[in-house]
Amino acid sequence: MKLFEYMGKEILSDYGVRVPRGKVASSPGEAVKIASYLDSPVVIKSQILSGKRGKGGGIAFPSSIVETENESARILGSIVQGFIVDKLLVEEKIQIDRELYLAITVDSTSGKPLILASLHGGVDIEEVPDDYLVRYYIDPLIGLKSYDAREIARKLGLKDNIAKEMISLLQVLYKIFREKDAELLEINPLVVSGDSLVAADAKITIDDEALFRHPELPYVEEKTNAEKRAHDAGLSYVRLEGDIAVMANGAGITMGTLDTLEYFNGRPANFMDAGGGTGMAGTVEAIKILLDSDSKVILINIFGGITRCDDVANALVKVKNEIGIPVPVVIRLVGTNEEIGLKILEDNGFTAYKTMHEAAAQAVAIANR
Amino acid sequence: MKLFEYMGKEILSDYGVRVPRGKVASSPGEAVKIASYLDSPVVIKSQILSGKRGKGGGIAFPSSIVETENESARILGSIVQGFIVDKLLVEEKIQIDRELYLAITVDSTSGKPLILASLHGGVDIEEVPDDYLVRYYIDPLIGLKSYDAREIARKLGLKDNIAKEMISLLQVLYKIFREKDAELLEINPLVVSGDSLVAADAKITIDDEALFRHPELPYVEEKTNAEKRAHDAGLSYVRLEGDIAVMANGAGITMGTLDTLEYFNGRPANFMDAGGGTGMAGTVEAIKILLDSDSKVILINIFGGITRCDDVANALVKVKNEIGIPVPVVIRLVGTNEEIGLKILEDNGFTAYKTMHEAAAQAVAIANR
Amino acid sequence: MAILINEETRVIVQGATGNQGKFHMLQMLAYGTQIVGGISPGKGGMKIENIPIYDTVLAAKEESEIDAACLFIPAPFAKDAAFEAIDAGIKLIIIITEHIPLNDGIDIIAFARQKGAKVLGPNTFGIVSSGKSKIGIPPNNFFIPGPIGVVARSGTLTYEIVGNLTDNKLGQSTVVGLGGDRVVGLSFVDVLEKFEADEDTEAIVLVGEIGGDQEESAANYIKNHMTKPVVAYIAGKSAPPGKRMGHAGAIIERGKGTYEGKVKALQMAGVSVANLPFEVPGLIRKVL
Amino acid sequence: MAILINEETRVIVQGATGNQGKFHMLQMLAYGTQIVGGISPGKGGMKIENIPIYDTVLAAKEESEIDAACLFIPAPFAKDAAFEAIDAGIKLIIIITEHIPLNDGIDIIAFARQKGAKVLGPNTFGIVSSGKSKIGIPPNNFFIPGPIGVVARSGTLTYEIVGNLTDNKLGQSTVVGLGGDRVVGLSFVDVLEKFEADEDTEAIVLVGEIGGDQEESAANYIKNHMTKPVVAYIAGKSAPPGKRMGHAGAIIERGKGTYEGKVKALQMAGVSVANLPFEVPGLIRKVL
Repeated sequence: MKLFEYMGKEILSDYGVRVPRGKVASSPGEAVKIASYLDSPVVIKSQILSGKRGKGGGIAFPSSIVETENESARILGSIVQGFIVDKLLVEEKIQIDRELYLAITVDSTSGKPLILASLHGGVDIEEVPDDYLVRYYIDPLIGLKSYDAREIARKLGLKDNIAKEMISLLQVLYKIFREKDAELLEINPLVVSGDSLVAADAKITIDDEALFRHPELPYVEEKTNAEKRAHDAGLSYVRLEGDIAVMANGAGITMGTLDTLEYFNGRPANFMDAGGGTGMAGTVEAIKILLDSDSKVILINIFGGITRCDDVANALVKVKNEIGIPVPVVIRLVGTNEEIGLKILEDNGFTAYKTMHEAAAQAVAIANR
Repeated sequence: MKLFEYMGKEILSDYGVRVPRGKVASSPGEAVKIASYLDSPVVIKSQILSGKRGKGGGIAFPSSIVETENESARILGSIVQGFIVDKLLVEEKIQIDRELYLAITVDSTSGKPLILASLHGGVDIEEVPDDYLVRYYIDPLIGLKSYDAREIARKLGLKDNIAKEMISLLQVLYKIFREKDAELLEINPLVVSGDSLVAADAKITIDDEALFRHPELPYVEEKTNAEKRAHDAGLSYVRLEGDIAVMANGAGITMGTLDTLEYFNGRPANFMDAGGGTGMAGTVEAIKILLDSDSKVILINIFGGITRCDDVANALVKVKNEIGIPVPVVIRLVGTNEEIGLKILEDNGFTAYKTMHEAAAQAVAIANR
Repeated sequence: MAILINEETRVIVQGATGNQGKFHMLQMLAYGTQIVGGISPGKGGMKIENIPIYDTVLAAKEESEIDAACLFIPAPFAKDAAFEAIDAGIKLIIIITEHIPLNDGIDIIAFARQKGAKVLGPNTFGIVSSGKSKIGIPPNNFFIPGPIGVVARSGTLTYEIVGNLTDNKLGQSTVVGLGGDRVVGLSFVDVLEKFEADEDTEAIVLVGEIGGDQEESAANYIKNHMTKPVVAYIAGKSAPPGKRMGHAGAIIERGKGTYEGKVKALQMAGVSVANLPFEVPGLIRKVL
Repeated sequence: MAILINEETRVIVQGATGNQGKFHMLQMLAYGTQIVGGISPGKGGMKIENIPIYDTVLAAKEESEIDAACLFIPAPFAKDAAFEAIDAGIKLIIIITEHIPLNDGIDIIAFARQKGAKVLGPNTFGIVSSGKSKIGIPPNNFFIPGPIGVVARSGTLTYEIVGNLTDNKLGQSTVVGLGGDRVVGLSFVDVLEKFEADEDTEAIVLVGEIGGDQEESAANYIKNHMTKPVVAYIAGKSAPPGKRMGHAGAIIERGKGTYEGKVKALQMAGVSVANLPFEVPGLIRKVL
């Protein structure tokens, strides 16, 4: 779950990290009030779940209260990087002596938390040459100790007070990273402002699987309606751009099914993993979500292990009887309780294929008719 | 630093451990007030830094408010196990179905925290046969996990709700043990009261070396005046019962000096380790403390490594000139700057021995004169 | 022979009295796996079809040696259970549980490394040494003994491919699931190493997917250290960047972990890469 | 030969710019110890008598191999510094610092075990391989090379005994201080094992004290595994129970760790126990 910048900064601030003074506004009036209260030149930043807001016109540096009002009015309701802006962060403009980069993430290869730091911040980290990037791995069972922080500060070449600030900051950020179950905690730019380090931006992504133990965090809904419905039913759903609705049981085989469709020049409308132990009810919901996508054909690819073929067949029949299925359905159904499932399908006017590629080829043929 | 029972229970209670309702009283009037407020049969317990208060008459079970007042008056100011009682803990009398024993300490041999638990509590743990005592070591870098707690509960043979209570309790107690830097956390008895576990007593000893990071803890002064003075000067002092005041530099050699005195049938008046890098000022203070003990002779045994012999000699001369030294001083002085030290002593009318056993024998001879 | 487990491997099931745990424990038993106990706190003393249930892993250890633990523990408690098994000295931990928080996953893997234990998962289907032992959730009837080693990141896709192999009379020595989470225990390289050394394995099928760099590392290892032929299938060719495809690891981020990159690396290492799952048996026939 | 350290041991000093650290670092240098650097956060780049000072242990490691670290770090920060040295892969850690909190001490020892590092201390005087290398704080002029191994819990008492040995022309192969804290790294047994294997050591002096059960374990080890003669002196015969004698470990609690118990155990193991420190050389002469 991605957090908005203002939420991220609130967490940082709670842990004692220096951030620019500021507040979130939902209207030009509120923005003006905050700017007046701050009594300093301000920055207005659109709050969307994406970077590169500057290029999209989502950041403004008004030089007066009138401009603050005008710019807020312009940005609120506008579309930046594909997102409608409904909130602004209004904060003091800080002195920028240098822009650093700092992030904590998890490195899949080593299975360890990884600190990424650079003296060259402010740009996309992908653009920073490897020589300017410090990578430092943390033993998760020991944590980031002050000597780790000292080593990172040394590798960056920081000195004196800024080194000290960095050493404290790293320890606090790692604490946040672990305590809040973040997957990514990125501060870019981390601004050298006089003798201090100030987090001028904050990008925090919380591990979805750990949300259950963070009732204190705000909830940010990023899913579409269909994704939400799927999630609630224990399914994994991603909308794509084609016209063949797909359902399979397992992430790998679902990907494989999409690949097979593309191999036959078909265009999948979605990724839908109806999981391992989804059962009847989940499968019914999965099919209903597929129906809502206005595709030309539905492809169901089941290799039943935990999933029982009769459950899938029954679910299909249930949906057909309840709300009707207006598009052709191509089914591949093998595995646990295969015979029972096939019998149910046959009794209800469906035919099934034995293999995945035959079924995929048939679905493409129908879609391209 | 030992904590009084009521302080220990306050900490337990802060962490959510169940303790009997109660409060501390310094007068019979306060005790009566607390008893009335509790509105239940009460126990009155003298607050001293020692166990076995029952045998010493330090615990009472009054059956009325009048008795509460009388018993409080009797115990307050009385001497229990050698301590003058100036505080009472007045608490509700709880239902006792069974008395367990539970302690966390550090095992020197393994270097690990050690849980000691028994179904046979209420008595001195030394009296519990080994077969009835569960010992369980904790990896300090991992901590006590719930599976550790489950295993301890299983080994104790606890079932159902009491097992669950024990599993939660162990995790909380370990947390307290580490977070408060305890050396010993002992609950004896831990009372099975219906479906609950209640800490009917609490003995917590905080690691003296870790006190600097616990400003939140109450301070309990257990040292005598001389011990306090020594501690403040960076010395380590223990009062003993003999008539030969002793000072040496290092814990081991100080013990060795006392042993040597006893070998020659002398009786040391104290243990005084004037440390490694104590310096002049500390040595002056050490000698002054020795003078206050009204011994028949002072034995100073210095094998100078970090300690400089001239510092010791100068300290002795300083004390002599400032306040006078009314008893004979026997000195053994070798090591760093030995010649300078010996010269100073000679110039000021002291003679020094080359070896520890000669000096010890001479000190004994003087004391037994 | 087989890798990691065989007919003598003694297994406990953690979370043995839950629906999933109980069902699959009995399935494993039916397959022939040596199940020496189930762990279920508070249920110690009961039996499930003659399998003794214990409160703790150490309680089970008092009565039998244990070589492997299989976890069906709900995600919030899985870390504690995995630590319990590792701390008790069990050297192979198979974590079926999905949706374990990432922090818990990395702690488990780190603790296992410290104690010298191997982990499959989290979010693995498990491991099968055909005809000898099964630890995990694959259906019992898919596998036939034979010379093909299979190592994969995801479950049903593996069944699909194993099913194809079996239909083509290509039996499997051992089928290993690494797990679909972003951080897992054993890697392709760890398992390839064992297949290379296993005298009953003649060729290997690697079932990968987009995301991470495990397949790239595997390609590097194959190129430099393997003599046995490897056939691969990589899922996710059609997945758009930035979209997580069900598995926590299956995502193309910042241009890394792409299908093309993986396939290229594998091909450079001499691996035949199948376009579609059903092509795998044919490619295996060619290299055998 | 010698045990644990010799003339080739490369040493860093942590806390090299403090009073104590600087003084003793130069003393070690004067003794002939290979000091390859000092660590002092924020002081990296300076030099003390040609010894380079680094901000971190890893910075020092970039320029030299390091075999041992000697800590003069104030107690509140000692745990972090010890972890730094251990984490950097240094295999011998000598912690001079006194008054380290017990919790920090046990964490250090546990981390060292995990990483395969040996620890002397906390609260040790250090270690001297006579004429070869000294790591720690004993005065430079006490030691002469020879066949006697010395292992001890406390400092000045050891100097007293080593002084007696030297006065009697009984030189020392290595003198090892275990440390006076309640929990320390190496034990008597660990060191006795090394002396038994060291061809330059012919007899061993064990300097123990009341408290704990290290001397009892040593007695057990000597009885079952040692061929070389051992002479012991145990301090604290006159100490009353329940009183801590300066060292955190030196306390008789609940009837355990008494002088009598230790002496009896050692004597049963064939160890000659001196009544007074000055008797040690005579006893050594008898067994040599």
